[in-house]
Amino acid sequence: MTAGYLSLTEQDRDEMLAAIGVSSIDDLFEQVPEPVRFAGELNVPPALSESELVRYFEELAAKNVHTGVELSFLGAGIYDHYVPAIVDAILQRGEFLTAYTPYQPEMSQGVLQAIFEYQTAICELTGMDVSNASGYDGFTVAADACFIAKHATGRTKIVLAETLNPQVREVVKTYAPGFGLEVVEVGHIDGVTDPERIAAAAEGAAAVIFPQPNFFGCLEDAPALAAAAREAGALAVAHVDLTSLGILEAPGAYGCDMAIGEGQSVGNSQSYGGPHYGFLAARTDFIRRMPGRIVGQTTDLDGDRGFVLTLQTREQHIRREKATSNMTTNQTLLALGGLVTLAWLGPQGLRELGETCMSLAGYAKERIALPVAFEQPFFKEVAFRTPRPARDVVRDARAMGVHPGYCLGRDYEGMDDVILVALTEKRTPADVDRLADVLEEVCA
Amino acid sequence: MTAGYLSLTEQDRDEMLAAIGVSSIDDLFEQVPEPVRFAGELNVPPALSESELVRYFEELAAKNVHTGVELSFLGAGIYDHYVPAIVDAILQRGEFLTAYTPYQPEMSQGVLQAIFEYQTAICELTGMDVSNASGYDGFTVAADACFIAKHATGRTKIVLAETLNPQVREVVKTYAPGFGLEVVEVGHIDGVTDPERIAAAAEGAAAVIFPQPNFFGCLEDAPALAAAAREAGALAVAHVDLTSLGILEAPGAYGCDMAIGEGQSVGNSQSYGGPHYGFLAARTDFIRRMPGRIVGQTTDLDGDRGFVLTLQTREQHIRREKATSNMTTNQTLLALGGLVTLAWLGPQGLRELGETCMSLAGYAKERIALPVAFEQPFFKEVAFRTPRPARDVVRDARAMGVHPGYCLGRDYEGMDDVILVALTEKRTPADVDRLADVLEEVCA
Amino acid sequence: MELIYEKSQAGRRAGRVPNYGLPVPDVPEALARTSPPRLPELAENEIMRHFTNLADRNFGIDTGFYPLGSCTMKYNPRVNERVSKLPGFAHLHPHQEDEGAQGALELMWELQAILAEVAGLPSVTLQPAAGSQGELTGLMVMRAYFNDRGEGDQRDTIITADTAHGTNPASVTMAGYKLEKVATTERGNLDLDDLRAKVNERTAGLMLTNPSTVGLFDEGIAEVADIFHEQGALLYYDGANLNAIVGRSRPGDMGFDIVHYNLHKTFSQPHGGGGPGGGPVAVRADLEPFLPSPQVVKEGDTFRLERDRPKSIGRVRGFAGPFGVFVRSYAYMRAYGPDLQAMSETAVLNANYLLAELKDDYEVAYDRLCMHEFVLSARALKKEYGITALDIAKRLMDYGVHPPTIYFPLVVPEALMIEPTETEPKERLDAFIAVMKTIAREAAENPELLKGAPHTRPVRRLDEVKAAKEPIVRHAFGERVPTGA
Amino acid sequence: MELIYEKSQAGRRAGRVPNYGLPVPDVPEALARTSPPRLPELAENEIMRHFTNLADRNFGIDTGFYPLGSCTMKYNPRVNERVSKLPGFAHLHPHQEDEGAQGALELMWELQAILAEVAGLPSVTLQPAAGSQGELTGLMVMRAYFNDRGEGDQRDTIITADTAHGTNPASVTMAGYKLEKVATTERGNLDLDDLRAKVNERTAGLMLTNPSTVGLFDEGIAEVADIFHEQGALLYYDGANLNAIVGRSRPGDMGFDIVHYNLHKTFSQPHGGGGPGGGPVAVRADLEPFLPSPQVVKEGDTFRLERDRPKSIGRVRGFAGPFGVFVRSYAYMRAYGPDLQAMSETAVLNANYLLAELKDDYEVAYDRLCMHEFVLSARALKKEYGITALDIAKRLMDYGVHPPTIYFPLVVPEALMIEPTETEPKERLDAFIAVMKTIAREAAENPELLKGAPHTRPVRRLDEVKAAKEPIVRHAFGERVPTGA
Ligand SMILES: Cc1ncc(COP(=O)(O)O)c(C=O)c1O
Ligand SMILES: Cc1ncc(COP(=O)(O)O)c(C=O)c1O
Repeated sequence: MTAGYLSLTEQDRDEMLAAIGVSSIDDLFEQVPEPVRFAGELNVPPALSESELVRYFEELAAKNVHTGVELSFLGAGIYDHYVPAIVDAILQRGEFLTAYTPYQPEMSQGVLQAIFEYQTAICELTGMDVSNASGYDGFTVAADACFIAKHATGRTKIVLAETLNPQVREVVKTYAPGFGLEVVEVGHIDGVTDPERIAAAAEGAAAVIFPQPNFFGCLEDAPALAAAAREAGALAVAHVDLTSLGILEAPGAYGCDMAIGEGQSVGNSQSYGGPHYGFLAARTDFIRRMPGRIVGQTTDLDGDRGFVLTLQTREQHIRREKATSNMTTNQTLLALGGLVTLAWLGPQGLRELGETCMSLAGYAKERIALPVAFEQPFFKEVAFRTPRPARDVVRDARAMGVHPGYCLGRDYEGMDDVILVALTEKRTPADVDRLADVLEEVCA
Repeated sequence: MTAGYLSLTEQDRDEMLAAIGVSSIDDLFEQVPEPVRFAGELNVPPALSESELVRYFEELAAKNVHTGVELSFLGAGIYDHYVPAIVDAILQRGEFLTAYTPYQPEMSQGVLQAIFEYQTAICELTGMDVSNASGYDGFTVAADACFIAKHATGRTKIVLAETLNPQVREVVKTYAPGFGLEVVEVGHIDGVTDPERIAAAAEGAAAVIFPQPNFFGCLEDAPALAAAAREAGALAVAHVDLTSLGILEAPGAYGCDMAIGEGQSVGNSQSYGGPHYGFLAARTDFIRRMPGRIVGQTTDLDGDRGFVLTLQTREQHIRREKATSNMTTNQTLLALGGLVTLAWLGPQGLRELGETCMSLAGYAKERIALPVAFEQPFFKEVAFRTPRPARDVVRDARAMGVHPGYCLGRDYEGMDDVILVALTEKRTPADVDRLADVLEEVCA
Repeated sequence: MELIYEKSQAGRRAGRVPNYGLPVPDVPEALARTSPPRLPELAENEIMRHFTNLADRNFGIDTGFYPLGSCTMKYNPRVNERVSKLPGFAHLHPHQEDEGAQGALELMWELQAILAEVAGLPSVTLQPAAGSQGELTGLMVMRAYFNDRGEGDQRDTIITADTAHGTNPASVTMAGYKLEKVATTERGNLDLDDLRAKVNERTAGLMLTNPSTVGLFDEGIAEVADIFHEQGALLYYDGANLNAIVGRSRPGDMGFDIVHYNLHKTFSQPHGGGGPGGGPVAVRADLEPFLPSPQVVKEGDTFRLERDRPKSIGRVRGFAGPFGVFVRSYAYMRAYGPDLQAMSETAVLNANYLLAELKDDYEVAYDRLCMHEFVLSARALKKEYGITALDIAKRLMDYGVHPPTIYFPLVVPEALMIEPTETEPKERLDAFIAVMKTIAREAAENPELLKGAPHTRPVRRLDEVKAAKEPIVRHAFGERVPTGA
Repeated sequence: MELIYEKSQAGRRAGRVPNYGLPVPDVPEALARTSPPRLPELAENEIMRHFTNLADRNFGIDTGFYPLGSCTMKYNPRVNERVSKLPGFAHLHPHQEDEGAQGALELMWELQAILAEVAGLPSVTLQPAAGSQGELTGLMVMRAYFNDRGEGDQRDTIITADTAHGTNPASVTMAGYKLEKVATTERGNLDLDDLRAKVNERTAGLMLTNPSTVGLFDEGIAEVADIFHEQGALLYYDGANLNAIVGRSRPGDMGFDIVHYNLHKTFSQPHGGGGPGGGPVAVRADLEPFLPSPQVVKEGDTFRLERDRPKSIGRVRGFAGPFGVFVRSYAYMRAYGPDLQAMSETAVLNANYLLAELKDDYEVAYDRLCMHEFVLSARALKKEYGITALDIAKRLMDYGVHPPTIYFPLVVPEALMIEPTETEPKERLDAFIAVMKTIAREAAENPELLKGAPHTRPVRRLDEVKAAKEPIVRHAFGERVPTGA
């Protein structure tokens, strides 16, 4: 037998070839026309036994400086929140881990019920009526929202607040040409978005997407932004952080049509950017325009409750070129991690989580001897102005074992001296003290 | 609600107290006489939330220098063999992890069948007829074997080869007075045990316990030792390393009455010495004298096969002071790790594992510029003589990131200049080169 | 089983969050939460039980045989999970400076090299989140390429096979293209005449799965490629069926210009009950400038994420892709090394064995050797006994087998699409054969047994029509509904 | 279900071992293996399925309610597993120099401090592998103490209660002592008169569980201690029931001189289907010199394993104890902090609630408030309907509940010993109460239903007598036997 995970013995193989009525494996590949057959051996690195594999991967992993090696205050969309141990214990169960999309509901009640519970949690958090089973991430769900808005309004302009995560804006712009959409961005004033500017831009727009909290960590006047969008007949779409929703108002409560965002901060490890889950929730009006899987409740032959994938006439395998999306594979397992974490936190834990993050951010603001970039209410991130280029500050602080945060100059002009510091509940006041001391030293 | 893992709400508590007919928790503790009540608060460190707990434990763990931080050649009874990833995936399933001893067989067929399979594997490896479900570790099983031998032979002398793991000998000596046994040790000649000396010592003895391979890594003339014991009417007990049994003869095949040993090397992490599993296998003659749990096959009401704890009349809960042992809790989960690993290796993998270890030991012998302490055939460990005290060599080598092995002078007089180097399949030829270079440097 | 919300009780809790005793800043009143979300309130004990009990109601590859066609349900090695959870990978922040992410970048670089070798195409982006997004990315690359050549407006049509997976036409629409369909011959190849009639200067490209969704290798693939290339159009390879041909045939050698991989199929990323996946895309050299941003580049011995890519279509998702998926798939590849071809060979052998043993009992859609999967039709059983593909699927459940894909591809009536994968031992295949033969007999002798199936699952057959008619897509707190088992 | 050996096929394999291409030294022929062990031969896929399917045939705390008396089946937090697997713990070699094991030693030191505080005794050894070995260790310490005082030969008897767990008398024998039993009063306390008659200068000590195995706190414990101490004898506390009293009463304060803990009961080390466990022992200060070797000592800020302990009984197992167990139990303690007493308070509350709700339907062994567990008797049901404790136990299975401990303690006929633990929510308790009431009704109305139980498990009632009569304790290769479900 060869390397890898194969199960056939020589004898099996011979018996099977005989049953098929061919004499060799090559015979099976006769249907591949000779000119397009690959004759050689693949030029790939040699096979590794499992222990060698682990050692090699450990060596690769050791070349990365992860949160835990370095005292890190990086955030800017992905956060080092604590993922409770039960998440992995549950997600690693083979019945969840190794199942496909629940096409056959009687085989898959576990996953289906879990997704139904996830949809419920997302609706509760966002104040929406319907959630899909997950989108790819918090970036692509923005494109999904645009697609919904286009078809719901018949309009082709999308308005994005510039305070929205820059990568979210990039993804929307990548998708826009194919969707036949034009994208307009609205700048910020002193770190937040002006509702009047939004009102102006929203004229004739399909949707306005704005963040809460925003990319600078500031709290937007989200109700005003939503109202401005809706007054212009555009859909109001809030891009929100789940960890804030024990403290900040649910988008549904201030009139949003959709709420979207990145789920990573609840239940997923950072993992260099993925896989995570994006959530997409909407008012009932849009249920038949939603992309991706949706689980619905039904009954079985005995009248007992059960769950199935539903509203499939939206989807590609039925509607094909008229589908609401091409999505099949989504991020179920990651969303399940979100559900488990939300259940573990409960409403009280979620609120406390937000309070602890906010309190640390407040402490950082007070303790760090640098001016804040924006004097605004904040949630868990604070932007500071540095007396030297932020990149240099990061480099020098890292040499002292502290990563102070994200350089906003990577995305925003005129912000080369701004550093965005993220505070999760895993950081302590002593950690903030250390950050403050290091920043003081490297900024001197 | 307080810290920890409690489930009752205030309301639950009140309802339950009412149902009981008392008015407070204190009332429930009325039966504890006042003078022996504990009134204060326990003087223990404060409660930690889960993320704080993990951080604190990570800090503690970081104060240890584990295999992986240091290139380690420590062995001497516990080895850094590779534990396949499926072991943990299986052992962490709640149905195994959180079950008690399978007293109720219909609830516990999974564990029972697994133990039956484990018993079979141990019998196959050792060439014995019966195995228990595990002993505490590879040390206490030696005491168990003495207890069996005493009752089987009616004799009270135990002979131990001095080449047997020193801690095994210590444990036997700790248990011996209670068992009414006297312990005699037989010294080695040039690193191995002389069958004639054993023959002499075995006169009137209940059992002779000898290792294969021995504590110095050398191969004993185990068949001759077993014969010497048996000729004197003593039981022959081999203390063996499971990883050697793809290559070395099964004790049953050379006439041993029992085979015992430490299972850690197959399926358990080092874990600073425990928990691991001890195995104890014997000829059928001793089945009713075995300590601990034994699983047997039976049938259910429909005649279908099933498994139960059996021969319980040996055990403490039935025989009480006449029991073959006081053991209840054993090491089932660790033994299950052994079974999974053995299934993963299969007969061919086990042989290859032994071959790779031996080949590395051979390479070390050749590559390291130090004289070997004993010129004997070996398995996976080799003892070298150092020109300076071995302790100093270890200290200096560790400063260079290499732990060269165990100082035999800790246990044996006149061996302060001997270092025992263990080679598992996880070490590479390049690792051995590095060891050789470091030893050359620190021995110069 | 009760919903987790139905087990909830006010004031109960599991997790605790650190509280450092610092003052909590005020939230402006207009922005503050007015009523708390009704999240579950349980102790950890019952959360663990809830999901353990849910898991017991779910079937995975670890539970048994899962021959779900087009989904490549192979064994998911646990070592891949182990390495993906190494702190250096799992806790690496995506904004970490390149210098602090060299191991991750090296891994991605090495993974790209193997993917390129397997496809026979030199340039790879790892960014897409799944096959479908790979498709869309590929079509966007096509558009960018034609725009760059000044043919962007002219080329407005993509051709797909009538056997195509639904994602293909859906992607075409999302990319802003028109769709044209081409017919399949009785042998299961693309109809070359139909193709010649439809390919012209308005054609941007073809999207094709090869082997196709009926499990057959297109014998005319070289001619197909010529037809498109002669018109200046491009060929896109839907890699969902790549598991059939690794090391035996390469899409690039067949003439494809753009290829996506489904890492969650061919390269064993566990599908997790719906996802995550990974959908890298490989292209020929001159298409490289259009790939998404960022790209991993190597300079000397160091790696870097290149963001300055002026011709790039831009970013299709966050960061550099689903990194955890890369770790697992790369580990899978490294367990095989150059033996990767044995993976595909065995997948094809297993499928042909099943086909050979079942073709007397079930109608086969195409009477040829198959590749890694094949399609049976229950048309005859339906006519004779009223037994549909759905009934057979449900009855398989009673025998502890996950049903195959049904009613796809659409060109085969009452289709049962069976893909055993390479990791199954002969015993499982033999057991499946026996069960399928039994079910064929049952269809004749006791059709009601099949109509009422499944009989042994936690729920009986579920009413999907009702679910869609009056959708209940979230828990209605307070209103109790009848619960199953 | 088939045995893993029955799924085996020659030449198949899962794991691969590194081969560095070095020459393999020869093994002397007389020592070489002659025929290979018949280990299982399966691919990894099927190994994973085998054990997944076995797990499905097993019930754990994660599956549901597990009120197994005397076993303290509380929730096992997963964070404890997580921290126990940190490489700095899991991959630490036990022979690592003390200087390279400071974290491990510190953890053990801290754990000892909490254990000492809980017991009210100053000195702790962590070495014993389980409660039983703790007992034996404690008795060896007694012997060493008396030897040291020159009373070693004189004191040859240990007294235990008639309610004692079987390990107590078994440990007495293994330690080389004679056993004497003392009676229990109707209220469940030790009979002081009987005790006074039996304690004398030959008495080495008492072994007692308090609360006792019937779940009652011995109201005369202070007098009991005096009786022994007056005779110069020692008191040993079997800590199996410690979960009843943490932070509410301390064995040291009751007068016990030696105490063992069961970390796998009170402190949540998962029992793993039989083990591992941990059985630390605490003693009063003057007994410290006799504790096993090595001991953790602290000097300034550093920790060290002290091996030079001339009066020590020696070593009772390998190394310094089951370290991985210490990690988990210490984590459990740190999750509670000083609230540890709430753990015991809730355990006692839960038990009393069950007792209160069940005492009208079942005969209670002692009509008192209980501690953390209580004993019911099925004596009346047996007399009236022929229904035994065993039948009730088996019927509980059909309701998805793990049976309580039965036929123990021996002093109660047809005993059902019920210990809910503190981690159960009221809903589980209420469900159990309802099931127990239903079963009581069934016993009267339909006794055959109980006699035939369980009806819903993978096997029906198993024949334990047959198993013991013709023991089959290993697979007989080649001879097939009928397999269940
Ligand atoms: C033929 C084919 N194409 C495309 C896809 C879409 O792939 P993904 O689920 O990765 O988006 C699938 C998946 O089922 C498929 O089978
Ligand atoms: C009262 C009592 N004593 C002693 C023991 C033995 O403990 P262990 O299983 O840890 O050896 C037990 C365990 O069941 C017990 O219940």
